[in-house]
Amino acid sequence: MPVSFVRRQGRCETMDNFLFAVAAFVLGLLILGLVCVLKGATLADRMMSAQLLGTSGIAALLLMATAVSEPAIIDVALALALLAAFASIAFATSSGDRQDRE
Amino acid sequence: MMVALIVDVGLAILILFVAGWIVAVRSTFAAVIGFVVYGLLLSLVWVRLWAIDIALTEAAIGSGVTGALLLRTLSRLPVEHSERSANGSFRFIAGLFCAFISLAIAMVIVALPEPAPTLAPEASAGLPAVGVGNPVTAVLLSYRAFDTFLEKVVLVLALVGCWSLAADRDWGGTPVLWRYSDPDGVLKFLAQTLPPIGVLVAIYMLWTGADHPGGAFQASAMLAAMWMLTIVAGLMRMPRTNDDLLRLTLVSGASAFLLLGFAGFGIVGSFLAYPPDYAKALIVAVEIPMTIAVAATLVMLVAGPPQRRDMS
Amino acid sequence: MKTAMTLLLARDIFTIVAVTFGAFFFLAGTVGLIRFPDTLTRLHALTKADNLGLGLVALGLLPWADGILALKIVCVWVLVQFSSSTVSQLIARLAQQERPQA
Amino acid sequence: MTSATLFGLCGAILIGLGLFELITDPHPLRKILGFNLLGGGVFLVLGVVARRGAAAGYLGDPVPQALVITGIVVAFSATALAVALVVRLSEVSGRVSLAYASSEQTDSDGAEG
Repeated sequence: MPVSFVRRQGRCETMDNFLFAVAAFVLGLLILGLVCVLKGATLADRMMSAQLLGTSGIAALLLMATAVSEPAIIDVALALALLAAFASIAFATSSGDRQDRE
Repeated sequence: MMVALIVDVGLAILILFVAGWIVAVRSTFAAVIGFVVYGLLLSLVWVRLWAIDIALTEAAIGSGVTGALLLRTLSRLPVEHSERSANGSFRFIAGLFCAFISLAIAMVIVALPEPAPTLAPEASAGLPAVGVGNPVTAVLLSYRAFDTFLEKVVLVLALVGCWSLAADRDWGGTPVLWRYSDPDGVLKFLAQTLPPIGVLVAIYMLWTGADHPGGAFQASAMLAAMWMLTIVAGLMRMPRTNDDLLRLTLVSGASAFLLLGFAGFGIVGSFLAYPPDYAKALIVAVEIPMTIAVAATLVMLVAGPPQRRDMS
Repeated sequence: MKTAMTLLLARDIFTIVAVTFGAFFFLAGTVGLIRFPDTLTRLHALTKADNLGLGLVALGLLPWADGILALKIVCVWVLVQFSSSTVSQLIARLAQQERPQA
Repeated sequence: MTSATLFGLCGAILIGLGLFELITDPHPLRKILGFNLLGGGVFLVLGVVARRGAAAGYLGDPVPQALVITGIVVAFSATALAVALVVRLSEVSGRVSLAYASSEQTDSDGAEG
């Protein structure tokens, strides 16, 4: 089975740079999101920021995968999509357990 | 490329920021959230360092499974803020010492030899004999197969150590992940939807790992995460630690490896040597039980020592 | 020849527009997370970044990916949809539990 | 400065930060976090060595990369065992701190923020 590579044909370096720039922008937003995690008043706020961080990380991975034409990075994004979901669920459910006990 | 360098600088700043936060924050729960974010950022860094196999491992184990482990632990410890040791001068000296260590390592990194020594040509030259296309998989399962075998043993030994911390009355009982009452069945819905996809992705990773980034650990961490999801949602029961099938599964990975190793004596004449024509088939064959065994070990390590001895 | 050029140009413009809009929704989500007054409205902002931000970024990258890879990118987005909607519910419940205490 | 050097320096600082947390924080779970922080830094330094060793058509030296993968798995095993010890310690002694007994009053009654 031929492995599907991101198409190179007809693409100039400007496009790669643009995609990298957007990745940098999303990562910059990550800093803002992080401040939210830090300042987060409630548990729910912190979890929301963590959720946003996961999604931003996945978006940055998709952008970088296309910018450097490396299909394996999409696999990392796929794995992260599943595992970030698991981590968020672990946060939400285990902290409930914690509150019940108090 | 300038723009790519901006991404890298941004990542470096982010990761240092998160690390500083983990050290500085008082609430341990917040520090654990920070640590999961740290794992996520590290896997982005690995992508930028062109180490996609490590990026997958870090995403799977570093962030996902370790996060679950720390959260399970927190739900078991009394709520407590980190109390700084009041001794300011001690902290100052420790800080100075750590800064010195960092500085020394930074100086080494700046002065790394040029051209850099590398084993990549050697690793590449051996690939045809091993039959796999991913050099990292070749290193893990062929050139350094003995290390990988010992690593499986370490995982099992860690679990033995973990179980041996159980109180006598709980020995052989059931470990507990954490409990969640799921009034609307939302979690149940997700635990019915995600695992089939996760298992598929795990199989894909195991399969593609032979020739492209991916591999056995990544697959087993994915399986472990999906299994834990179904357990937390109450769709599956945590097995008892004296369950024969469980114990057999846990040791099957290292045993398969050991068996293959001794078979190497008989067929090729040395431990863990593969006959050239079947190398790839054997590697995949040993990876399958290994993946399942490691997945089970990861789940049991996260769940910790057995906690209750229920009658059944 | 000319139509081929136009097609390539159209593809570039499509990518730039979609990815830019995606980045905009990430910005909106992050700003909302910081600025909105209470937990549930913040949750609303977060889901916009999850759905539209990642969705538009993925859409914009599709023309650069071949068959199976494009399918994988779509899979990443669908997975994030599944998990983010569930996690949002869990977070909302947690927020409701937290409110009386706060 | 290349990206590899940049991340190498980043790893060096992470090692220092992790070590500091490991030494100064009396909470054992925080010590474990510090240990993992430090580990991340060490892996990063090793990853930089791998990246610099790009040759033979690969963008990194696969041998240190494989070492890092093994390292991550072993670090996880050590973390799991350490965490189990911490939980047992708190079950047996009723407190979760390695600080000297003089600071014992601040136990288990703090509320989570």
